[in-house]
Amino acid sequence: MSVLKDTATVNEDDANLLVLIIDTNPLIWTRSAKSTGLSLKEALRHLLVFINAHLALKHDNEVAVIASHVDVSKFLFPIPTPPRLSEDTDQVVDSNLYQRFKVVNDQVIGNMKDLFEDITTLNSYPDKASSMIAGALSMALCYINRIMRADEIGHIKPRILIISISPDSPYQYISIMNCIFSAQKLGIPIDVCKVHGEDTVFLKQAAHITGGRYLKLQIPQGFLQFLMITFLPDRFTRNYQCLPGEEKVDFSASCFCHKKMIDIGYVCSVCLSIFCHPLEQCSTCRTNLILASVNECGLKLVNGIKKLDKAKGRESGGST
Amino acid sequence: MSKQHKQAEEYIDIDDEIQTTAQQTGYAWEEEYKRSWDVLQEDEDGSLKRTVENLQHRMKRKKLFRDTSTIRRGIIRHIFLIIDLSEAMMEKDLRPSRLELTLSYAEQFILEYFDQNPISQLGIIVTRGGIAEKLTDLTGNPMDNIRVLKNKKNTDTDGEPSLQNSLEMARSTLIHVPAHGSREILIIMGSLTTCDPGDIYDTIDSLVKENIRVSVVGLAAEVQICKHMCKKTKGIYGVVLNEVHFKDLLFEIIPPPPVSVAQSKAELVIMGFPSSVTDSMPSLCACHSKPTTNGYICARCNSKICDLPTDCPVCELTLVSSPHLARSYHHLFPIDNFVEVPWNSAFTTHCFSCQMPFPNATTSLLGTRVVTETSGRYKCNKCNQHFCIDCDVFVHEVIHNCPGCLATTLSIK
Amino acid sequence: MPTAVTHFKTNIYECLEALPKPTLDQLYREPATCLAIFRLLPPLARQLVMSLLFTQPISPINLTQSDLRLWVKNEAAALAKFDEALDKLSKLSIMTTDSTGYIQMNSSFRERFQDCLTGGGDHQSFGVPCERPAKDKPDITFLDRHAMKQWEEILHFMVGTESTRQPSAAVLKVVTRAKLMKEGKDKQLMITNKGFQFLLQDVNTQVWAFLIQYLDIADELLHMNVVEVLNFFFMLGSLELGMDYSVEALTPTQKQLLDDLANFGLAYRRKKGSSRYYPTRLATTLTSGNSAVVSSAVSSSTSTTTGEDGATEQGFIIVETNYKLYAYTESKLQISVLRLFCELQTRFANMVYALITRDSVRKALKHGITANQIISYLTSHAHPQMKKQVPLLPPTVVDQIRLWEMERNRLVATECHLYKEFRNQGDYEMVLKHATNLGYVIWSNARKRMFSVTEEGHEHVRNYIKKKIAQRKTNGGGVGEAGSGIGTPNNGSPSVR
Amino acid sequence: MRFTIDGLPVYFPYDKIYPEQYAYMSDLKKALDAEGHCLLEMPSGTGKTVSLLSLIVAYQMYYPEKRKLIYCSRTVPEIEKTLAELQILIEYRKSHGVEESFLGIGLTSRKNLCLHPTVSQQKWGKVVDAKCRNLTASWVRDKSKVDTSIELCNFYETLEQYDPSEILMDGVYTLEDLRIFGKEKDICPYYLARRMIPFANVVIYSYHYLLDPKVAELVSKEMSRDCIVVFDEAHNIDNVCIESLSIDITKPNLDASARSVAKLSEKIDEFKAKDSARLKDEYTKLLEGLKAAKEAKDEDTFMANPVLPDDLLTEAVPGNIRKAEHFVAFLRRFIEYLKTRMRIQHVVAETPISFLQHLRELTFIEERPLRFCSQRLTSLIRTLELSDLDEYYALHKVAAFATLVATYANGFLLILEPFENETVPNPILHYACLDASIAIKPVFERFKTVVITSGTLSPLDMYPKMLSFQTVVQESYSMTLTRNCFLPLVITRGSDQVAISSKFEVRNDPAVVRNFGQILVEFSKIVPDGIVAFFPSYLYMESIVAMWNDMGILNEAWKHKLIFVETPDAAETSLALENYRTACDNGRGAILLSVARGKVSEGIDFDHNYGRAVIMFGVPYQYTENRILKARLEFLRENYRIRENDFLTFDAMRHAAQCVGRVLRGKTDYGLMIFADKRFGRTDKRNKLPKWINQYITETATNLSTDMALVIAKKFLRSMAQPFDDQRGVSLWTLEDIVAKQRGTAHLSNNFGGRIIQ
Repeated sequence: MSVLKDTATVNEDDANLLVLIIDTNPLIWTRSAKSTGLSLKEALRHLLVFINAHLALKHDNEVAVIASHVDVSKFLFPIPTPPRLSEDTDQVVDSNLYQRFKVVNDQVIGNMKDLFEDITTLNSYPDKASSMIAGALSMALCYINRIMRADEIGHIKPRILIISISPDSPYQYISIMNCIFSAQKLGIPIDVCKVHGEDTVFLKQAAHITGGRYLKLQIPQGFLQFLMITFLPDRFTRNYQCLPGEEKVDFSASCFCHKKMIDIGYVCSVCLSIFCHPLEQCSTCRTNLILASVNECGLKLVNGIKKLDKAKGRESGGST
Repeated sequence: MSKQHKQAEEYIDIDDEIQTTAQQTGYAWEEEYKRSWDVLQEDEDGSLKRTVENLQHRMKRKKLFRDTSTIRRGIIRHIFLIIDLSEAMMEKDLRPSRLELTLSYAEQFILEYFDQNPISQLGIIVTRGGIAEKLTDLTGNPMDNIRVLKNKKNTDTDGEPSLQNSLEMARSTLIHVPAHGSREILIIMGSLTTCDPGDIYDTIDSLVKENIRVSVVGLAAEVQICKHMCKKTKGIYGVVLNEVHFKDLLFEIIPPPPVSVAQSKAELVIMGFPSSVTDSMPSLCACHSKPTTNGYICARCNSKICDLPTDCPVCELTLVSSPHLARSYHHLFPIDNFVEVPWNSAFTTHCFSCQMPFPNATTSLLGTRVVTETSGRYKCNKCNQHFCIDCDVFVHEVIHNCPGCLATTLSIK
Repeated sequence: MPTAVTHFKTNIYECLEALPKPTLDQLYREPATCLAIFRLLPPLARQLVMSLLFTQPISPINLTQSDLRLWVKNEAAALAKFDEALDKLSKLSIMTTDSTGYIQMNSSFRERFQDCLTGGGDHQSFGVPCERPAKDKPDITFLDRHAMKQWEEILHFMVGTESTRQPSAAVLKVVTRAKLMKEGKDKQLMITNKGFQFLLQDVNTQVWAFLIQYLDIADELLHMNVVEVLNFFFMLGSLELGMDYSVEALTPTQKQLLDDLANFGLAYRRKKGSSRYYPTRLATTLTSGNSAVVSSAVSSSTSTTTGEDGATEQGFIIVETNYKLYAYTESKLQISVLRLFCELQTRFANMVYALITRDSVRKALKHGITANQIISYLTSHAHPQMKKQVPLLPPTVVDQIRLWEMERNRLVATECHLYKEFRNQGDYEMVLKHATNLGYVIWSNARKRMFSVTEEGHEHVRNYIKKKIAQRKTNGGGVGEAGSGIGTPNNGSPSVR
Repeated sequence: MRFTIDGLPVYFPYDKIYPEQYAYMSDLKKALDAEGHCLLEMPSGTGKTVSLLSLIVAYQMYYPEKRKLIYCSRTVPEIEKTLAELQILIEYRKSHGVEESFLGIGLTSRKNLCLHPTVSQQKWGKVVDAKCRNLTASWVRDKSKVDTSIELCNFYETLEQYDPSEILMDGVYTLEDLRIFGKEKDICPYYLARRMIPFANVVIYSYHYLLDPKVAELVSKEMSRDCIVVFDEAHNIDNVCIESLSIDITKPNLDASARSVAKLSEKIDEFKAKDSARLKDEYTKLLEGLKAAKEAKDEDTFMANPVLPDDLLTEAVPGNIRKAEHFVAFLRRFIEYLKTRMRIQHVVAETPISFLQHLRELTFIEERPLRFCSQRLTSLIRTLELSDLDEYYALHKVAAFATLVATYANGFLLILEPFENETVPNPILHYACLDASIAIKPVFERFKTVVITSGTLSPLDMYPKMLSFQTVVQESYSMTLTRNCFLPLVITRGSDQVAISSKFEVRNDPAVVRNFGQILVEFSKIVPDGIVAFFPSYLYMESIVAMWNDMGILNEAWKHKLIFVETPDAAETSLALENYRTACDNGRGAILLSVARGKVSEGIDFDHNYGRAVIMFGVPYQYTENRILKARLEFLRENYRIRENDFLTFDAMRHAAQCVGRVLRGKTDYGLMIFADKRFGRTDKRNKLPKWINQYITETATNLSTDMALVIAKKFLRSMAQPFDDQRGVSLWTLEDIVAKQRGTAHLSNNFGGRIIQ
């Protein structure tokens, strides 16, 4: 029973709900800080302004912030039990800052702080520890779902913005895809701002399928400016504004065995896993496969399978 | 009384979603009256709020339960949609009329079907005046099917339907589909009779032999032959109560059916993942031979196709795009049902995924705790996170991810 | 609701646009004001501002209007929007094209607005809270009640509900000045048609209209600084409901202002000259310009039964296709407003049942209330239950109300002159023919031998007749005396077109 | 499952039980304890038989005096079914380690059991009997000892070898089993069964073996007093009783009997010539009275005396018919008399008394000799060692008539109708029994406990009145359902608001007929598969169907379903039924037009898709112009104070109930019950319906027009089509439920039981 309110047509005085997913993978951030000079702290400053800008656009604009951290993703704002702000920050009201901005900013910063506190204590990530983008997306969708069923007249128009730095983690492929499709179903555009590192295929597809924007940050200093121009416009204005050049998305699949791009592949009819070579047992679902036409299967793909088994273990753990 | 009430009760429109589709439930005075108040009872502070909530909870939950065991499912499906176009379809007992409703639902069905089973195929057969007529052959393209249904002269009614003829027609095509694909027939039947040339039982037997699975949605009442047929072929047989129920029944068919290992043997299917092209000059496409500027190029024979998924008209290679495959993954790795959290272990203050605050047992002095038998918390057994009912439903119906499991791998280790 | 909002916007626009550029510059010194004004802009304009706001730090880019145009799609609709946006911006002198054709953002606006977003600077434009927490701090519902009590008093006074005490001088000044009421006979203040229309607006719009009027008098009579006044308004708009703010931080004018506003119900002070004040919902929602919140306040404050959660519920009116109207309200005011255009049938504890009839609507129309106003009133106060359905109001009712309005305009009176008592058919027809050729004839009746001509035609026709008579005189014919009804405008017969 | 009903351990062959079954059992137990008769109405398809059996068997096995169970059922298939049930039960008991010797057999006519190559080929039951007797009669066998040319039935012969007690070992034998067993061992199943009766714990056979005195005397006489007698499907028992004692004599009968009398006399003459000794010795025997005359094997007593007043058996045969030739003359005279009576041209109805009176005056035939007529005939025929007895059938009929008329002064009536339906001259002499209680009286007197049970016995108090007996338990059980799986609808007027009724005045009014037709058509549209429609009588059905045909209603109905019609001819009907069934199976759908009181309405079940709806067109009243019926009504009024109307309605409604009851067999089944007549709307009619039907007739459903009914019906069919959750707890009890129940009412039932015991 998905709340399929008409999210397609937007009009001028709709409120906008922006769910901001910040990929806070510390390793990569430090890496990016080294290479581009844009540290997480810096970026966060820009992001806060960006959030304020979003709130400023309309009195009834809403925002939610989710941190997609390493091996955990959690809400930074809003959180049902506002933390002990009153002690550490001097006073509840600051005469120099618009109250709504203040609330958001304080909470985000506060939560970000203790997020790092309690994670960095156990500072032993495996290298390939990836940020839980899929989880963050799922939470975002749930949250949006809640908000949308709350307002009956379909007044709130949601959208998602992902600030992404870490590369794709193949283990999240399925779950991310699920998220993308449900977002598409609900008509929620997913914007992706790639701050650092090479393009992520998954998120590119996400943006493409959901009609969002995928853009790579060119000038790290101009982060805020970049945000303002490309990701601030709400869905109404986007109807009139022309986007910065939309680039082509390739749908060529990558095989499960070697993760290499292929244009003709062998698909297991049971679990639909894609292989670049015919093999007699599907490494994903362990069913014996027959392929009348092809009969050559080299030794070389055995190790490929081995690799995938591990992968599979993780994947099914993560996605089912 | 009792049962009928239950029936009514399930369709009391306390659920907003149902209410928004109100125009389907017809005029108030046409509905036979529902004694919804029998279901409700006040709590001691005299409000119905709680009871209604409970009711909603139960209804929402009810929709969920399904087997989440990761059994094999016929992901690659071949289904024939047989639509009865007999005079019985002109009945008005489903607003606006059986026929119109059926057509509109059929359209939605087709779209949803291809959305959920992207690399499957579907064909349409209509039966009227005692004969069967194939509107479309099995095709992977939803639009073709829908276009056919839109055509008025394809959908005018006449005489009686013929089950046997249409079944035979479907069968004759389905027996040729590759072994790895499921073979299914879905019949939307308004008439209570069928006029058949021969003994339909033979047909049914042969269907069973070909392991073709027949499901029927009856619009009027339970017909023995259909029941028998569905039972034999392991299909689903449902009779609609009202418009909403009709849709539910129809959409039950959409998730791919579980298949026994024997039934369809696994195969490696060669598929092409064509790259999209946008030419400056329009060129003819291979499928409709219409001039188009952008399309896809078959990975094997370089012929140009308008849209995916489809079979390459030239080299008959199955052409899909990787997201298409991904669409049906969630059927393969469904997430377990969440379990209800009893009050005594309901410590969490808010829903993990949507931050919705939970009803609090302690604060409610008014006996909330007594009134709501549910704690409103539902737990994922893998990650032990608590979710609210809405998320529970949403997660299982739409996302097919457990946010908890995905968001906290730590808890798994 | 949209109608209401735009209505309000145009109002505030008008007065803002009216202001001279220096005044605006002064205004832009206050971040709060910047924010408020910014929110009044059309979406595209807002986007433009945002996009350009932070350009400076990287590189001072110079953009011409045509450069900017590249941002929008090359479609008529888009471009139109774009131009409108730019126009508005320049009107408010937020962005102006300088001599070189480059577009410049008002520097003070830029800085202040940046401060506003980044929270920099020390301008205290978002109200200075009291450091000492207040004892027995009034809760929000109380504030709502207070606000509504004050505000409704004014309205009650206007509709002339008995047992409403004379409101403050300021109020009187405003209402008279705004021609919401005028002195009828025996010096009694009578509500005017404008007043009726005013009543039909949602509260937020009313407040603004009121304030803007107040602004004028503030300017002229009380000699206040417009900038300060406006700043104060906008600041109020940015305050938090339920917080207490200190009076000390205010300028003397603003202090003075505060008293009046307290009268209007925009702010609450425990007693005159208390050191702290509480903005009410009326104030805090000023800039949000959405009536829902306020009217929710109405319902929550008026209906004693619904407590906190009452604030969520919005409108209270249900209209059925059979012209029946159910209003879930107890406030005398709402009821008397309803009475403007429908016949009250029965009144229950928390609900009023009324009929929308031809007569009732005509009555309203006579008061100069337009059909659209009625409809928009019904729309904006519709019960949430109704909000679910599309179209929100039953079309039959809407159309009928419109029809009733139209049917009043069937008759058009035109001044004219009647010609009658021609001697013979011949004369009659001759003159008539002449007149018709010239297209002066409005109405004619051959049997009665009379016709009427338009004002301007009169002169001409009369001369013509005179001439004819003269001719007759000369060739000694029977005198055809055309007794021209010497047209007093009164006997001008209204002729149906 | 195994549970105890106050103290009695009961094995129930299923692990679920319906509450009403439980109630039924406990009531039955009370009745048995109290050793009194009982009258139990239990909805069809709620496992009446099994609960009955399982309780009684439990009872037999538990208590020392192993009370034999005599289970009377109506038709052979039913007997077969019951036996099967019994088998299951016994299997179950065995599987639960109950050691007990148990024998259950069924008995039916030779026709159904005979194995003899030639004899079994015969069509007619009578002929089979006769042929069989030719092979098995004692004297034939004696003769065969002398000359071997005479053929015997070797099945019977082999049976003779055995000692009856140890032919059959324990177990339950269905009729089919018997035949198989017979085939293996070359034993005649029929006689085997009869031999076994004394040893069997449970005997299952048809009513007649108990009610029809002619047969009863052979089969059931050595049944001990404490037998438990059960009449299943007993809603028509009164009619059975009456038929068993009524005799119709036609002209042909008389002629035939005249001929056989002649034959008799010839025989006698030639016997005189051969050896008069036999006659002599018979004569002397007769002197000592019939007792002595009856030492011969019971197989020989091929026709029993219709009455068994014991005094007859003791006293001696009156003199004037002792001598064979006298007796023959006597008969001849009597027959002649009857012939003369037949000649009259107008209808005569007279009491036996006046008949005898008149008889005496004309022919000086006394009452007493008449009474011995059939006895005497029997013994004579035996002495003469006649074979091919079927020829003497007519004669025996007359004899029986003579005996009856002489024996029973009241409760009977003689009606002589010279014309068949007022025109065709075909004189018939009805000797009509008006009092059902006469035939069943001996049963009630002989046996301690008689259980009368059926799906439709309402109103319950009617039966004790008619059959004049006392009940200790008299109960009607409602049907507990999780979903009310049948929907009774009373349609009182057509869509055009014209009241519909089969009342005589309006029954042929086109408006009514059209409305009836409309009901048929409309329902044929919305009801899937099978519809059964019942009419009050063949005549009415014919006329209506004809009119429908003219109105084009039949064609209309044809569009949706095939139409079949029941005819008086059994063969035709069964053919129609067969086709009807197939049509219901293959989705074509069909309508069966049939008649209340007809074969269809009594015997056949229309479960599941074979009957989704039963339409009762009109109230099935009997044809009141029938003289016999009139007479009976009168009799009932005078002797039992049952007003004509009450009886007629009662009779009509029980048949209506029977008809609609066809639709529902078991709780998984469902169907519509449509009463199309405005008179059904009246409470006095509805109250006569069985409780389990009545309880589901809602007030709204008692006065519907066709279209309203349609709406409700549609809704019903839709909701019934839904998969329905199991009925546990509500209408299906597990052992726990029972225990719970018992605990709930423990104290109550105990002291109740106690009261009954003492």
